[in-house]
Order: sequence, then C-alpha cells, then structure tokens
Amino acid sequence: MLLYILKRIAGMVPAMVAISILAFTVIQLPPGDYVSTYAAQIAQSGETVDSAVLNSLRERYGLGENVVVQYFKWIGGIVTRGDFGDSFEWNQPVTELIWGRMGMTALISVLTLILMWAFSLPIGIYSAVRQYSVTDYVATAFAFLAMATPNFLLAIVLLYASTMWFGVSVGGLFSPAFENAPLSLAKIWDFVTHAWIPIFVLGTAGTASLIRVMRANLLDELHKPYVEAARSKGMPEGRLILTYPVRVALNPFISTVGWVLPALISGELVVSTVLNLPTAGPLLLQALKSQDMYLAGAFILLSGGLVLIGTLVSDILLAISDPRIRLS
Amino acid sequence: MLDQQLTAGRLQAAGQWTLFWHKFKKHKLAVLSLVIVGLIYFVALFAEFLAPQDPAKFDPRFTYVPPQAIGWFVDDGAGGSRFQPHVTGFDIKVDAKSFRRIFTPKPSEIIPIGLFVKGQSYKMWGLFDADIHLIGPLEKNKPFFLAGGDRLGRDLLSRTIHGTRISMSIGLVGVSLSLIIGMILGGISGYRGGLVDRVIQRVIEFIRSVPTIPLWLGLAAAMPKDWPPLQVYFSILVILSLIGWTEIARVVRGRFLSLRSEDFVIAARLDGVSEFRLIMRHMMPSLYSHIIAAVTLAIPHMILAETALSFLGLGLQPPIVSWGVLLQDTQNLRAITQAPWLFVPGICVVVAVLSLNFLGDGVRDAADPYAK
Amino acid sequence: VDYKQAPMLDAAVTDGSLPPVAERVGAAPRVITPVSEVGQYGGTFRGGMVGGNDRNMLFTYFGYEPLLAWDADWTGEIQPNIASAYSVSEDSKSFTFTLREGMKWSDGTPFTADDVAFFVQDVLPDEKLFPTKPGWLTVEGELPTISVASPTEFTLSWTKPNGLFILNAASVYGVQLTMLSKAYCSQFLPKYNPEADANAKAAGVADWTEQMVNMCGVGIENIQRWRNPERPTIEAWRITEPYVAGATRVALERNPYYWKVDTAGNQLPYIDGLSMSVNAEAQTLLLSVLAGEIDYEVRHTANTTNLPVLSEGQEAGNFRLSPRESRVGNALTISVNLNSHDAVKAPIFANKDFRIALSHALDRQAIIDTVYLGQGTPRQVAPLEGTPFYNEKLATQYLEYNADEANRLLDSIGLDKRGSNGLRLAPDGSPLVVNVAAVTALGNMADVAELLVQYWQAVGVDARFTAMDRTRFYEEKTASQHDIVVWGATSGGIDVYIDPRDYFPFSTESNFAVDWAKFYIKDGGVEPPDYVKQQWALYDAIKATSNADEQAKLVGQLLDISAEQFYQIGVSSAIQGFSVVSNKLGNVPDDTPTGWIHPDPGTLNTEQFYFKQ
Amino acid sequence: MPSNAAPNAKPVLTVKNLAVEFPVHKSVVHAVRGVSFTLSRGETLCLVGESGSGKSVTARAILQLVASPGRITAGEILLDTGSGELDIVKLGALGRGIREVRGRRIAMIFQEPMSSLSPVHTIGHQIVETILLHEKISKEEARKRAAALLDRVRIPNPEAALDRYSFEFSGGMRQRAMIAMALSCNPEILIADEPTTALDVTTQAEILSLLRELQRDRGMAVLFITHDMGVVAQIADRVMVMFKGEMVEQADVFDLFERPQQPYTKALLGSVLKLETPAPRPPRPAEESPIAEISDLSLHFPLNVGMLGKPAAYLKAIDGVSLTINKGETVGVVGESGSGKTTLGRTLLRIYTPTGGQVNYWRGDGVEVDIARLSKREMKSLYSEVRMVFQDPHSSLNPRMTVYQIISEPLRTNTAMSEREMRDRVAELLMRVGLPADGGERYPHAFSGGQRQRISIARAIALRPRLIIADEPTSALDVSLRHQVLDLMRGLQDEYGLSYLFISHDISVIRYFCDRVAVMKNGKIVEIGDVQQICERPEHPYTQTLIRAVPRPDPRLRLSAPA
Ligand SMILES: Nc1ncnc2c1ncn2[C@@H]1O[C@H](COP(=O)(O)OP(=O)(O)OP(=O)(O)O)[C@@H](O)[C@H]1O
Ligand SMILES: Nc1ncnc2c1ncn2[C@@H]1O[C@H](COP(=O)(O)OP(=O)(O)OP(=O)(O)O)[C@@H](O)[C@H]1O
Ligand SMILES: [Mg+2]
Ligand SMILES: [Mg+2]
Repeated sequence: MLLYILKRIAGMVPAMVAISILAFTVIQLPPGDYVSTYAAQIAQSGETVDSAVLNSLRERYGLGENVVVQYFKWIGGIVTRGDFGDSFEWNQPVTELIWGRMGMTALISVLTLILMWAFSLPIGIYSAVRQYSVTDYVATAFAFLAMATPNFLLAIVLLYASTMWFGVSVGGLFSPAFENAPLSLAKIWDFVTHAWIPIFVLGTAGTASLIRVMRANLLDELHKPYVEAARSKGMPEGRLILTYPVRVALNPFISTVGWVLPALISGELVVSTVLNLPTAGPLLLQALKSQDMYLAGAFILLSGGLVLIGTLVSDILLAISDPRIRLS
Repeated sequence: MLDQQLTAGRLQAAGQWTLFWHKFKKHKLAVLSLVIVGLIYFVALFAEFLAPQDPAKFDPRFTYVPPQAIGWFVDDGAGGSRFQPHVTGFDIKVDAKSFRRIFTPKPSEIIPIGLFVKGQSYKMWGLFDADIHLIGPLEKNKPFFLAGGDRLGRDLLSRTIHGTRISMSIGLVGVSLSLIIGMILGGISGYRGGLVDRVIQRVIEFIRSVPTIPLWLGLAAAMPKDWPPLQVYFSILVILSLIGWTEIARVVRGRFLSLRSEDFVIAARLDGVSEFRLIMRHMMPSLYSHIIAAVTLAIPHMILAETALSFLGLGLQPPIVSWGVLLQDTQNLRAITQAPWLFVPGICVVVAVLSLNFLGDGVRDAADPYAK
Repeated sequence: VDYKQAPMLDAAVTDGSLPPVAERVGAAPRVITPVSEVGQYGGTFRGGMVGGNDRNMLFTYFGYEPLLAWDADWTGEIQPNIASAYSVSEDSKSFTFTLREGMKWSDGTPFTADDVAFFVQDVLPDEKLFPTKPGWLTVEGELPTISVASPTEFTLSWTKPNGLFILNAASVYGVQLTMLSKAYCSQFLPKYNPEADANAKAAGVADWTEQMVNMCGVGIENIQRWRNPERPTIEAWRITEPYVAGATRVALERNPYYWKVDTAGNQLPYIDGLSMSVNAEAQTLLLSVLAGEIDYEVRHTANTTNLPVLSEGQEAGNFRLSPRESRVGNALTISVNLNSHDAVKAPIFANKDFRIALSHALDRQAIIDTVYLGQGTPRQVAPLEGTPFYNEKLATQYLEYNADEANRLLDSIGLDKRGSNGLRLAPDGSPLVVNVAAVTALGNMADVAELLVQYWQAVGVDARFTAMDRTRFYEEKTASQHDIVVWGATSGGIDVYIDPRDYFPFSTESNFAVDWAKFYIKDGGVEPPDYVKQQWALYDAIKATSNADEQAKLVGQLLDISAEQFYQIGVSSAIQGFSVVSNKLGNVPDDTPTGWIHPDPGTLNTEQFYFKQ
Repeated sequence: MPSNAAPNAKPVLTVKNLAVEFPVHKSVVHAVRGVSFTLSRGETLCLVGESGSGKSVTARAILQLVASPGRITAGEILLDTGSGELDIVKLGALGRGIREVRGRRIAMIFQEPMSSLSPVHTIGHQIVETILLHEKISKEEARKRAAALLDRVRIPNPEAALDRYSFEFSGGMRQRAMIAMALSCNPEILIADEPTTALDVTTQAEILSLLRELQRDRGMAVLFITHDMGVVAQIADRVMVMFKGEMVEQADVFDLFERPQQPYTKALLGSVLKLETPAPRPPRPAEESPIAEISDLSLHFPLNVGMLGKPAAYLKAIDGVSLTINKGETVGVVGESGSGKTTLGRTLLRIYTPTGGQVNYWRGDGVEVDIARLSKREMKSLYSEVRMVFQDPHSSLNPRMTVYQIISEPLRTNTAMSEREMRDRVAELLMRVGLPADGGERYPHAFSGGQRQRISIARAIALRPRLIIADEPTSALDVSLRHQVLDLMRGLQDEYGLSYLFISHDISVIRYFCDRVAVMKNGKIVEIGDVQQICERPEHPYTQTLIRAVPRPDPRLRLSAPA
C-alpha cells in the first residue's frame, strides 16, 4: 500500500506539469487578455482608456510576450520561489489572495458537506429500504425539485425572503458589524444566521443527488444472500443495513469522494458569487472572467493538484472499503 | 427422476421483454410518467402547431402581462349565457412612477378563442407552410397570453412550448453522450485494471483539471461565425459531454474493480464473450440502478446548464428558446416579486424531470430480477 | 469666524492630539452652501460596491476633489475648489492657480504648491510610474512645466495651447494633480530617499516604483488609492478598512483636516464614516437596497430593469428615487462597421443609404415602449436637446418608421436580389448575413438587438443576433471584425468636446470606424476620406483655443459633418436615470446630471450629505 | 436411539400446514404445500427430497426469510419459547419479535455458503459480530471464541483465518465458516441446509460429530436438510421426505431405510445403491493420447499483503502438481477441503496465472499449447473447447440475466446459431438436465440450489467441448438426479469423446463416474491411480482415512447404532 501511494505521488509530478500546461493554455483560450477585459469593463461604464495606456499595461504585465516564454516565467517562479505571480486586477501577490480565502472556503464547504451527507445518506437509505413508501416519494419529489431549481434562483429567492421577511442583512457570512470583529459567541451566532442560506443552497442539489444515488445502489444490494444471512443471525435491521449493504453501496461515492477537494475551489462558482461569499469561488470566477491570468492559473493549479490528491484518496478509500479491489 | 414441478412448456419467445413489460405495467406511476414523457415529446414534435404564437413575436403593449384565464360562457345579451370559450382583454395603464404596466382585466372585452384557428403562419418542421394553430383567438391579433407575457411582451406559453423541443432533445444528447463514453471507458478501466486503468485514470484526472469557464469562453469564440446558433450550441454541448464523462467513469470503474473477480463475470469470459459485450451486457446491468439514477439526475442539470452558460454570455442565442433560456429571465428580483408566471418553464422542467425519474424507476424495477 | 466640528472629534481636541478646528480648516476654507439646509453631524453612510475592481465607485462617490469643480447641474460653470482662483493666459498656454491658505492633508501636514510640483516634476515624467501620460496633461506629447511662485501659487504651462485644460481640470481627471502628498510620498522615491529601493525590497515588492504605487496610488484610477490607510489625502474621508482582495467591506472615516465648511461654519463632512459592502453580484446589492441597507446607490442597480422593483420597494426600504438626468447622446448606439474587413460587406456598410434604410426599418416607438417602459423619444445619436451643442439634423434625421422606404433604399443599392428564404443577397449573389452583436451582461442592449434583427429581417436583411461576453465583444470590435454592434452612447452634453467618440472617428471606442480612429491616434489604422480629416482638423482647432464661443462654433461645424455622414444609428433619447436615496439622507438634490466625467454623486458634494435625526 | 429427546417430549417447533407461494409472471409457484412436522429438543430431523421440492423454502420460512415476492400463504410455525408458544408466521419478516427468534433461538446454515458471507468483511468480523450480538462479552473474548469455533470446524490456522476474506477461502472453508457462525449463536434450533455439500468426507465426519456433540451438550434440535443418504443414515433420528412441495413421508430413520413407503423414497434409496457400483464403461484404449498434461504446476497466493505492498507470506494453494488427462478420460480429483482442487481447475483455464509449471494442452486442431503462457487472445480460442462448471452455482450465474440468456451466451459467441436455433438448443439442454423449458425466462435467484447447479451444467455442455472441468457439479443434487446428470455427462463423453476433470468429495460419485482419481492434500497430489484401486486399495494413509470415512447409507452401520 505504502509503496503504491509513493508510486502514485511520484507520478503526480509529471501530471502536475501536464496540468499546469493545460491550465495555462486553457486560460489563454478565450479571446483577449486581462488588459482588453479591463478596457471593455471601463468602456462599459462610459469611461475611456487610451490604447496607449493599454499597450503599456500589456507591457507591464508581460502579456505581449510569447506564450511559451510567459509559461516558463510563470512556472519558473512557482517552482523556484513559490511565487505565483501577481494578480493584475488586485495588484497583489496571488499567494496573499488565495490563502486568505481558503479558510472560509474550507469552513463553508466542510459544513455543507457534513450536513449534506448527514441528511442525504440516512434519507437515501431509508427510501431504499422503504421503497415506494410515502417517505420515499417525498424524498424523491424533494430531490428533483431541488435538482430542477437553478441554484442561482434558489439563492436569490432565499436571500429575498430572508432580507424582506426576516430582516437579516443580505449575503456574505457576517453582518457588517461583525465583519472584522474578533471571535465571540455573538459573532458565531451572527455567522450561523448568515451561513444557513449558503449552506442550504450549496447543499440542496448535492443532497438530492446523493439521496437518489444512495437509494439506487442500496436497492441493488438489499437482496444479496449475504444480507439475508446476516439477517438470520438476528441483527437489528438498522445496524444490519449499515454494516452490510450500505458499505457496498457506498462504492460509487467513494469512487468520487476525493473530488470534493477540488470542488472546494471550483465548485458552485456562480452561487457563491450571488451569495456574496468570501470564498475562493467568486474570486476565481472573477479572475476567469477578467482573465486575471496568474490568479486564475494559481487556482486552477491548486484545484488540479487537489484533483490528483482527491483521486488518490478515493483510490485508497476504495481499496480499504473493498478487499476485492485491494488485491488487484 | 425429472423435476416436473415446473410444468414443461415452450421456451418463451420474447420472454424477457414480455416479462419486462409485465413488471413495468405494475408500476402505475411509471406508466403515467411514460404517458407524460410521451406527451412532452409530442409537444416538442408539434411545437409550431401547438403554440398559439410565434415565440419571437413581441408586443410592446403587453410586457409582463399576467396570464389570462379562459372563460367558458358569455352573456348572450338576453339575460342568459351561451357557451363561448374566451379570454378577456385588459385595461392597460402605465404607472407614472415605476413605468410599469398595470393590467386590469376588462370583462367587457371578450376575445373569443377556438381550436384549430388560423393564426400566424409558420413553416412546419421547416418543410411546409401552415397557419393553423391548435388553440388561439379567433381574431388573429388579439392578445392571447395563457401563461402571461415576458419582458418583451412575448407569449410565454408559446415560448415554453417551443423550448420543449430544444430542452428535451439536445440536452439529452449531451447526457447520453457522456454516459456512453463514461460507461465504456470506465468499464474498460475497471475491467482491465493494470496499465489500461492507470492510463484512463490519469486521463480522467487531467480532464477534471480543465477549467471549464475559460474553455467555454474560448470555444464560443472559436466557433465559426456563420454557423447557425443551434449548431454552435450543439457543438459546445458535445464538447462539454466529451469532458463530462469522468464521474460516471470513475463510478463504473470502482464497481467493476470488485465485480470483475465475481464468478459470473469469469463465467462469461469463459463463454468467450467479447470484452465489449462482457462489459456492457454482463457487468453493466449490475450498475443499472446507479446509471438510471445518474441519468435522471443529469437531465435537469443539462436542461439548466444553459442558464449558467448564458450567465457567461454563451449558450443558446435568440431566436432559439429553451427552458433553460426562459428560466434565465426568472433570475432577478423583478420576476420573483412581480412576474411569478415566468416560472412556468420551471414547472415544465420539474414535471419533465419527475416523470423521467419515475420512468427510470419503473425501468429499474422492471429490470431488477428481485423486484416484485 | 467661529468654526464648529463634529462631536466625535471633541475628545481628541480636548486631549491635544488634534489641533482646534479653526487651525485645521485653514484660513480660507471653501464654503459649501448646503443643498437644502445645514445638516447635523453623525452617522455612517452605507454604500455597496460590486466586485473586486469597483474602485471607481469610491472615486465617483467620494473622490471627486479636483483642482476646480463643476457645479451639480453641469451648466458648464467652473467653480473654485482646491484652487480658490485661476487665470488663463491669452494664448491658452499657461494656467495659474491660487491655493487655499493653511489647507492641510489629512495627517495635518500643510498642502502647498510644492505638492503639485512634486507630482508634475517627479512623478508624472517618470517612465515607470507613468508609462503613459494622461492625455489632458499633454499637448502633442509634451508635458507641462510648473513654476511655483509661493506655497499657494503655481503656474502650469505648455509651449502650445491646451484649450481644454480648464474643462478637464474640473472633471474627474482634474483630481490627478492634487493626489500626492510630497511629505509622505517622496519617501518612496530614490531621488528623495536613497534607501527607497532597499525599503521596497524589504517590504517584499520588486522595486521602488511598485512600492510607490502600492503606497500612494499615483493614478486616479489606481485601486491602491483605497488601500493604504496611512496615505494622506485631502478628501472628506480617509480609508480605514482598505479595499483589498477578499475584503467584504471597505470603511472610511472623516478627515479631521477637511477644508470645507458649511454656511454656518460647521466643518464638513457631516457624516462620520462610510461603510461600503463589497458584493460579488449586482442582484445582492439590489436586495440590500430593497432592504433599506444602502443609503445611496446609483452605479449598479439604478437602471430601467430594476425600476419597477425599486419603485415599489420605496416604502418598505425607506428610500426614494431621485431623478437623474442622463446626458448621453442616445439610449444606445447602433454602429455599422464602416471599416469592415469583409470585401463583400465593406461597400454595403459604407453606403450611407444602407444605414438610412436600416434606420427607417425600425419602429422606434415600439422598441422604446417594449424595452424602456415608454420613456424616451425616438432620436438618433446626438447631443441632447437643451444642451449647447444640440444639432437638430443630427438628432432627428431618418427617424420615421417606413419599411417601404427602407426596402426601396435597399433595392436601390444593389441588394435587390433575394435568396430562397426571401432574404436579400449581396451584389455578388452570396447570402448577405449581418451579425448584430451585443453584450449579454447589458440586458437592455441585448434585448434591443434582439428586436432590431426582427425589424431588419422584415425588410429582407438577414440580420442575426449574437450575444457575446464583454471581452470577446470588445476584442472583435477593436479589431474591426464586427458587422454591427450595439453599445452605449456617451457624450450628449457639454462633454462633447471632451469625448466626441460618437461623432467622428476619435478613439477606438468609435465603434463605427475603428480603423480610421486608429489612424487618428497614430496607432496604424486606415486613412479615412477627407470629411473625416476635416473633422479632425476642427477638433484640433477646438483644442487650440480657450475661447468658449469659438469652441462652440467649431463644435457646431464638426457636428454638421457628423449629421451629413450619419455614422451611427440611434433609437431613443437618453433614458432618464435615477438614484436611490435613503429617506434619512438629507441635502441630496434631485434632477442633477450623472455621468463619468461629471460623476454622481461626487459632484453633489457628498460631504454635505447628512443623516436626518 | 442416540437421541436425547424424550420420546414424548413437547416439541420445540411445530410446523402446521405450511404453504409458501411465489407469484411469477402470470402464474404462481407453489413451492411448499401443506407441510407439517414437529421438532423436539435434542432431536435431529433430516429433510430429504428431490431438488426443488421445497426444502430450502421450508427452512427459510421458519425464519421468515422467504425471498420476495414469496409469501407464506398458510399454516403456523409454532415455537415453544418456554413461556408459551409463539407463531412465527404472525411475527412478520421485520421487527423485534422475529429478531429475537433469529440466531438466538433458531440459527440457520444456508445452502449456498459461498454467497452468504459478506464479501467486504473479514470472516472474523462476521463471526465476532454474531457472538457479540447475543452475548455481552468483550471483543477480545469474542475473537478468542471465534477462533476456537473455526478451529472446531477444522479450519487450519484459525487465528490468521479470522482476518481473511471469504473470497480467499475455499468453498468448503466458507461452508465451515458459515457453520461456525451459526453455531456461535448457541441456538436452540439449528437449521442446516445442506451444510456439508462442499466438504470432503473426513471433514464432513468431523463436522457431523461436532454437531452431535453440541446436540448432546445443549439439547439443540437440528433440522438437517441433505440429499446424502449416507449422512442421513448417520445422523437422523427421524426423516421427512419431500416431493414437489409436499411432504410425502415421515418416519423413523431405521423404518425409512428398511421400509420405504412412497415410490419416490424407494426410488431415492434405489439410486443410492446404484451409485455404489461403478457405471459400466468401455475399456480404455491401450494407447492413451493426452489432451492436457499438467507438469509441476504451482500457484502461490500472497497472504496478508502488508503496507509496503509486500506479502508477508505465500499460501501454496497448488504446490508442484503433475497430472495427465487423456482424451475421453475422466480424471477425478478428491481431497481435503481447501487442498487446492478448485484452484487447480481454475488454473487450467488461466483464471489464475500459475506461478510455476506448465499446462500443455492439445487443441482440437492438434496444436499443442502451454496454457500457463498463452496470451489473452490465444486463451480465448480455447474457451469453447474447455468448459467449466463452477463450484458455486449461485455466484457463477449472472443475477441479472435470465436462464435463457445465460445458457445461450456461449452459443451466441461461439456459434452462428440463429435466435430460434438457440432457443431450441437451450430448451433441449434444460430438459436434459431436468429443468422445465419455461424456466428459461426466469432469473437464477428464483431457482433452488440444485436447479441452479443444473443450469450451470447446461451452460457448460451447451457447446461441444473437448474438456470439462467440473468442480463439484453434483454436490447439490439429490441422489436420483445426481444419477441422471452423471449419466448425461457420461453419454456426452461416449458421444463426443470428451474428457472430464471431475472434482468431487463424494467417493461414490467418483467411483461411479471416473476412470482415474487423484487425491489432493495441501496443494499436492498424494496419490493417483485407477479408480478401482484407489477406492478399494488406497495406499496413502490420507486416502485410507478418506475412504474409511465415507458414510454408508445404512443407519445400522453407524457407530452408535443400537444393537
Ligand atoms: N424467488 C422464487 N421465485 C419463484 N420460484 C422460486 C423462488 N425461489 C424458489 N422457487 C421455487 O421453489 C421451489 C422450491 O425451492 P427450494 O429452494 O426450496 O428447493 P430445494 O428443495 O431446496 O431444492 P435443492 O435441493 O435443489 O436445493 C423450486 O421449484 C424453485 O424453483
Ligand atoms: N483468492 C484467493 N486468495 C488467497 N487464498 C486463496 C484464494 N483462493 C483460494 N485460496 C486458498 O487456497 C487454498 C485452496 O483453495 P481451493 O478453493 O482450491 O480448495 P478446494 O480444494 O477447492 O477446497 P473445497 O473442497 O473446500 O472447495 C485454500 O486454503 C484457500 O484458502
Ligand atoms: Mg435447497
Ligand atoms: Mg473448491
């Protein structure tokens, strides 16, 4: 196992190189560059910028250079100095920007994830065990309602309801008063009153699909002879289901569970933007839209790295969960 | 001595299908869903005929007009009433401050409606000219907004009907495409294991790392300008599904890794079955439940994907409409507070998705040997 | 005079950490006449920004502090601001300004002509700090020289006339000259501080230039202006919670040394502090507005689309909609690319009759009713009626909705052949497809574009709407690859001579003839026909004089040519704007113009806004 | 009479008029019809009967484990709880009531041990869990107990075996693990559904004596389902015979063997005797030509693969085996459970890649190949010539394919038959293995254990193979059917000259069917020779024990038989 992991980690180096090239290329794909985005943005509000200004900006950001040269400069900085370059838009080193956001991102995502699993797995299991019961239908209807509602819309509706009817101030994770206040009970409560919306919005679609997938996979497992054999031992039904068929039915989740890591960064960009969350998503979306190349590149590199790690974690978990896989 | 308990009989011809249908029929909701899905496709097929209006036709007088109700009887002037389906016109006032049109139904203005009426002409399936609409006002240019109007005074019902076509076709193509690729590659990866598995897994990781937004933006710009919008959109979708197969592939692989050592898989291999058939016919059925669930979940995703795409200035271009595009209009406070009827396409999405899901459930159960 | 100060400063004055108010405001503070009444001190102003690069919101709200100033009504009258007086030499080559006695930076150091000289001599010429010089400060590439007569008097001069200088000095651009405190900012220049470069490196940045930009902001639109709480400023509020990446709030507090007082001798500003939420998306901000959490909003949510919602939310949100006059030349511009690179389309587009036909094909009133809620009247792109440069021909020609005329014109210019789909073919027999591009994010324009193509299809022109993301749109039209683009109009008031992009090929923003414009700004391009050159010559003449009458006459001639050439098609006169104003906020005037060079609410003197108790 | 049961003791279990039905497409299978019997403390009731006669369904019904859509439609199952009678039928399939009964009072050993163990939990986990479920002891203690149980069911190296997974166990080992698990509950009633089908006779003898011991010590009642009349003769107090879902006869074991009443019972006992003598077979040709020659074959499974990816040890499942199979010959393989028989068979088809040695095979076209070194593609061409009957029919049949699809699959890929021809062929095959043709449209799970085994055989003979590796192909068949199937296989041999590698632990079957026999122990062949010689004059001590341990189908011969 250890050897396998070491081998995989060694294999990540070329993969990262490939991903970095890919990231860099794809970022270059849309027409224009940061400067033209900037110009377009300025022009939109009726303001003007000189094309000479633009050209000098390009020069300053090194955008005029050959892409290959740009790539090597970028990657060189990362490898030799851990320097991800500066964000054009923010005029700040990318590293400062990224890490500042990651904490909140992790907090929100982990909370969402935990709640998501905490709700969906039991419901999914229940609706498989009691297939076609009222609960099952309710869960199904909820799931598909949640899936068929654009998250964006859900976010706006909830925000609207919470501001207009409950008088909670809009968006973000804290009220202005607590924004920069030190940690206190009141601040935590403030966080809770704000955080439920993003967690709800970010979680619903995921919860819905987890419910359905869990149900589907469990239905297949429930009739296996080993479940009956376990039942014949007189095991309590709940425990029986959890230890035996659920373990096998989790396989599909485990196969992709590692990808929640990169989703920390690149998942639900639009929703976090609408909800005004101080997480990585809106920053990345903004960077992508404004073609803030190094900022976007760093995020993508980071999420690429997380894809690799996530897949490895998934594979390891897969092997742990199913000994038949371990052997091969 | 022979086992004669099962009375000897003919080996049934269409055995499995009969069996399948027999089981499927028992699932009432699935049958109902099948009917609804059938209806939806009927609507998609005959959209031009079923829609009362041209979906692009705008009318400045009727921006954000609320839905009209159908009345059945009108006064015959002699104190009685006679049967005449109709809608009523509106008194339209523009609010001086908010510049919003205020529509007050005007019961005195009766707009008789009927079936198979002459209306705007259209080209059925782009083939032949026609001007008969299933339902509409008897007089051609009278207001007729059963589902209300949108911000440009277009008939939402007609737009929703036309949107059915795109949403229920192209989106599904995308889903199926990524599903098929995912099943095959995931299948091979899990079944073969070893080097093949490693290579495919690395490819998956690679694809997962592709940032989608710049890719979309790049693709949108790369499409030839003289391509019709549908073709552009279709191409983007195809490319999206080319990178969207990774999740299902991972799942299939994960299950296959444990399935492949099962005796029945070995047995099939010893039957000399080709690898493709082994994967698709012998191993994949063990995952049908998951796949059906994944598909029914992916469909709303695809239908709504346009909404997100348009957020970035991609996706479908007018005059083509789809449910996703229509829902785009609901994503602002104006719709939420003042024009709730704009959510009609959303209801369609929910109905379509629910019925596809229950259809899927029925299929799953019918294919499940253990189910009743 | 007996000056009064905000109660929040009392304690600091008492304990001696602040000098008394009379000392702080200087000998000759600018006296502001409040819009309606003398206000009360206190309160925190709540505003909202969208995105990470909305620095110009701060600029237009609280940073309009130019040398001279425009009045709120934008009559064109120039008022003293930082400079209490100015004079222009006969030949428009040198300009002398008098500063206020005893005026101070927010850190209490005196503000003098040396500070201006520091900028003009040490910062502006620097290639790294200012790789491209602001256009209004250069005359044919030449930078001004400055001579400082006394701490309160200096003269800027060029060797050639700079006729638009005073006008620009009163616009947002004018802020540039008085942004930097020499006492503070010189420490970052090697010229004044040999350690500058080393200090910069120690601070972790590449060199002293970068450090200078980070700490002092340098340019008016630099985001760094809002980052360094230590930087002295002469604005009414100074930053306390900086606008950095990831910030969800930006906060400012009063500048105790602010140099303006009201008519009752109260030191301004009335409002203690500003708290600006940073929203990722405009809809969120809109919600905040509806919830009454925003005291003033004009930049992101106050538009036609939101008007009905905002209008109905006034009571619940305790705000009112204060009318704002939009002084742009039209609701939008429809620009047919006169410099098309497509060999078949180029001659068609260049044909004025083609544009006239397209114009006649439009039912403008219907479009206005549909998209603009019936506000506005059919107009071409032109200076507004009632402004000095109104040109009737330019504004009203070819407005009539007349499809027959359109068809006739199209037939007459060789587009009389039609394909199997009933749409016109180009003279060479190929299908003539005209792409009409608009930016999705600008909902209204995309809607109009969608309607436009229907009207043009109706006269047989195979127009197709393409929604694009902003950058792609911009890239394509800057490279002159477009057919027709729909975009916003600009100058429709006295700013016509500051930014005449809509009236002749002036900059790459002149969407109808980008290549010609490039020729003008000497950035490659294509040499235009004589009438364009004539316009250029007229514009150069405008810049060469400071005589307003002379200038107005020349503008008239220039616009006559624009009218003759019919460069762009318009739809509706500018759509009335509005701003959202909290009912608690006092001294906010109604019916003032908004724009970029005459920014709202900066020109309304935000320092005299106050909260009613 | 060895029974501890007082002759007139109150029965612990009384089944009255039990009926179980399975609604299938358009009709109903009446799997059990009006079966009644009683079971007393300390008593062993043997349930015999034709394959598919409803034995397993009856057993499952007692624990409310009838698979859906099956239902108990009538009858009572009364359990004496000591404080009154409890009708299990009324308890329902889920819930507390039935849970109290399962395991604690009535434990069950399932017919298909291979599939009845969780694939993802260690054997130890599953047994320990069962122990902890019923007793309040510490985990360590439970683990010790589990190891002791495994030891008692003769699993070598029980401590280590606890940490292994079921797929690492041989068929017999799994079955024994199942037994250990059932016994760990200390039940009052044990239902054992063919618990020794996968065990060699020596192990079987030990298990049987273990059961007897427990019965004596705890007064456990046993319902023992089997088709092995030898076993019946050895352990039964009473015997119940089922046929077509009905109970046809119930009698004391001695009475039954001496005076069978029903024709089916008579036929059953007749078949037993028939198997006692070898089938008449043509003499072997003087000049044997081999079809497969195994030389010095070995296969080592890595054990306890550690963190570093290095196995701690290897298990020598096959350890230098050499064996020749001639054309038209049947080579039997007998041996201890876990000795590597299945592994040997599987290695022949390269399901496992051997770690050493050669398997030379003469293909139908006369070319000699070494299976141990063939590529995947080359291997594929052999699949139609060499067929396999899996030891565990349940797991070797795809649960999601109908029987028709399963059997037709080799035809589909290896022949150019039309759909119609295939249908006819499948119908014929089903008929020949004693299954009705309309069984083709059902899924495998809807069959009894023996029926599934026959489906497996039908699949193997669907093509015209040259060599069949049959891994305990008749273990789940009642004697009469076994006889019929063996004759079918023999007939095919005569017709097509095919060869068998016939793995079995049933010496009578070996004697009836094989030409030569190899005896395996610990991965090695300890003795090989003519069937006559091995059965009558075994040389190796292990073989001698083996032959001695064969249970005789005569209750009078049992050790504790009354004089
Ligand atoms: N799920 C089911 N659906 C339909 N029929 C079934 C189902 N399960 C069992 N049967 C039928 O019930 C009958 C009794 O099966 P059972 O398993 O009890 O046989 P058995 O006596 O145990 O046979 P064997 O000795 O082969 O194990 C068989 O004919 C079988 O086909
Ligand atoms: N996949 C495996 N991994 C590890 N060990 C295995 C594996 N398969 C079998 N073994 C071990 O190999 C040995 C031989 O197993 P095999 O199945 O060949 O026995 P068998 O002779 O068929 O026994 P039975 O009569 O009980 O079926 C056993 O000890 C078993 O535990
Ligand atoms: Mg059975
Ligand atoms: Mg075996």
